[in-house]
Amino acid sequence: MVRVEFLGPIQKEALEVEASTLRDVAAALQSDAEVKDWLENCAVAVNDTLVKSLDTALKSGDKVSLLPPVCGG
Amino acid sequence: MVRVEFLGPIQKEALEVEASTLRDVAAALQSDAEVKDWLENCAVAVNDTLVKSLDTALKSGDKVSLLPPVCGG
Amino acid sequence: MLELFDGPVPTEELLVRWYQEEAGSNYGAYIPFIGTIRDEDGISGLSFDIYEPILESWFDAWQEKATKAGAILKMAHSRGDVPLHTSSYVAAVFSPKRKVALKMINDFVEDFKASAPIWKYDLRDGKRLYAADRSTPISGSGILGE
Amino acid sequence: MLELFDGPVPTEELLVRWYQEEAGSNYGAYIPFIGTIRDEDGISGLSFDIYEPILESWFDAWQEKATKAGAILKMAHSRGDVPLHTSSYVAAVFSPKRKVALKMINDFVEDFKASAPIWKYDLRDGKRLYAADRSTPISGSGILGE
Repeated sequence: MVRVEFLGPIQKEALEVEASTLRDVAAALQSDAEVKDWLENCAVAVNDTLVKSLDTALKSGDKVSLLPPVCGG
Repeated sequence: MVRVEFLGPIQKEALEVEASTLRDVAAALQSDAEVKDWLENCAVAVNDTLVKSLDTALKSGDKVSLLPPVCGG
Repeated sequence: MLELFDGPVPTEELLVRWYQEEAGSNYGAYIPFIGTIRDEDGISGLSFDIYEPILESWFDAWQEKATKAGAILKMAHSRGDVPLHTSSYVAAVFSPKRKVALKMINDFVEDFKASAPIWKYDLRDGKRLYAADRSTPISGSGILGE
Repeated sequence: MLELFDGPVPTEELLVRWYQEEAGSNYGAYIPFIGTIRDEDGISGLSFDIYEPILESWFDAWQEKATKAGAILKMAHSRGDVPLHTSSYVAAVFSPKRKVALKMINDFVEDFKASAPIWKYDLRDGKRLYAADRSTPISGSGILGE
């Protein structure tokens, strides 16, 4: 199981998801009405490192974070 | 007569020169060994306004200033 | 050095302290950037969420880049609510060279706006409203929506 | 506002005072630039001559340009001797907009270096030596040598 966390304005509790790559996480989230609309604007980090490929491998205990559009300053 | 002043590092007292345009000032200074070498790097102001033409007209009492290369900051 | 504060950043103290910290470091140029909350669109202030682990790694990568150019960076940002006319963001570069410093403060602040994991909210009528229209997707966003 | 000082500029006081002066002016970005005397080439400090009438008109023209962009400029500079590790130059822009401020501080400081009627001298072995190699002829120089 990997833990999926939603950052900033995404008002959603963390989920536990069965996944061996980010593709599995994407599939799980695309069927979740609460987060579906955020997906196309969110960056993704695995264990606090930003990643850019759905083929990123995951192992049990990994943390996947969704980062919606930012505006610091 | 116009008054010619030398600014910054040019160690020279002000001169009084008979001149109806800047061209007359240029002629007078080119024959002055003390300032000749500064002329090609100096900007020129008439009554504290920078000018770019030797044809600039002068009248008695005008102030001509020579500004050598600058380095503020 | 990255400093986070609950509420407004102490701008005056930071500007002076950072200057003093580097007074003997032989940097010729110091350029701070100070971001202050403007009174506009009827807001009473702004509020910020920060995801610190990624902010820190983003900042560390910039510090490494600065070090290679002979420069250093300092940054402070607010967490939570920040009232009008107070500051939420102070960043600074120190460099031996003027041109390096001028380019770096520009590039750092622009990348900060585009990449730092900080979320902004308008405070209006007692509500905290995500500033979606002024926010920017981080580079590489959208892979989960493919 | 243009402020000249005999000796080092009071950097800490200026950074704080300028911030306070504009605290209620609703500018979103404040970017100071601070120039500090570096210990290099065995100098004990720098020294400056200023021709104030033309410095003032140069600064006024920039202030007018800033006003048209909704911004304002402040500047302070030293006259005479300035020791190592103290500052001789502080300039700042305030603007509602970040990008305007970042571009203006760059353009202002670069034009200052190229155009402001200020002459720099190295202080070395008790002598005051014109920094000819680091100086720039003002645009339009040379007409008297033609």
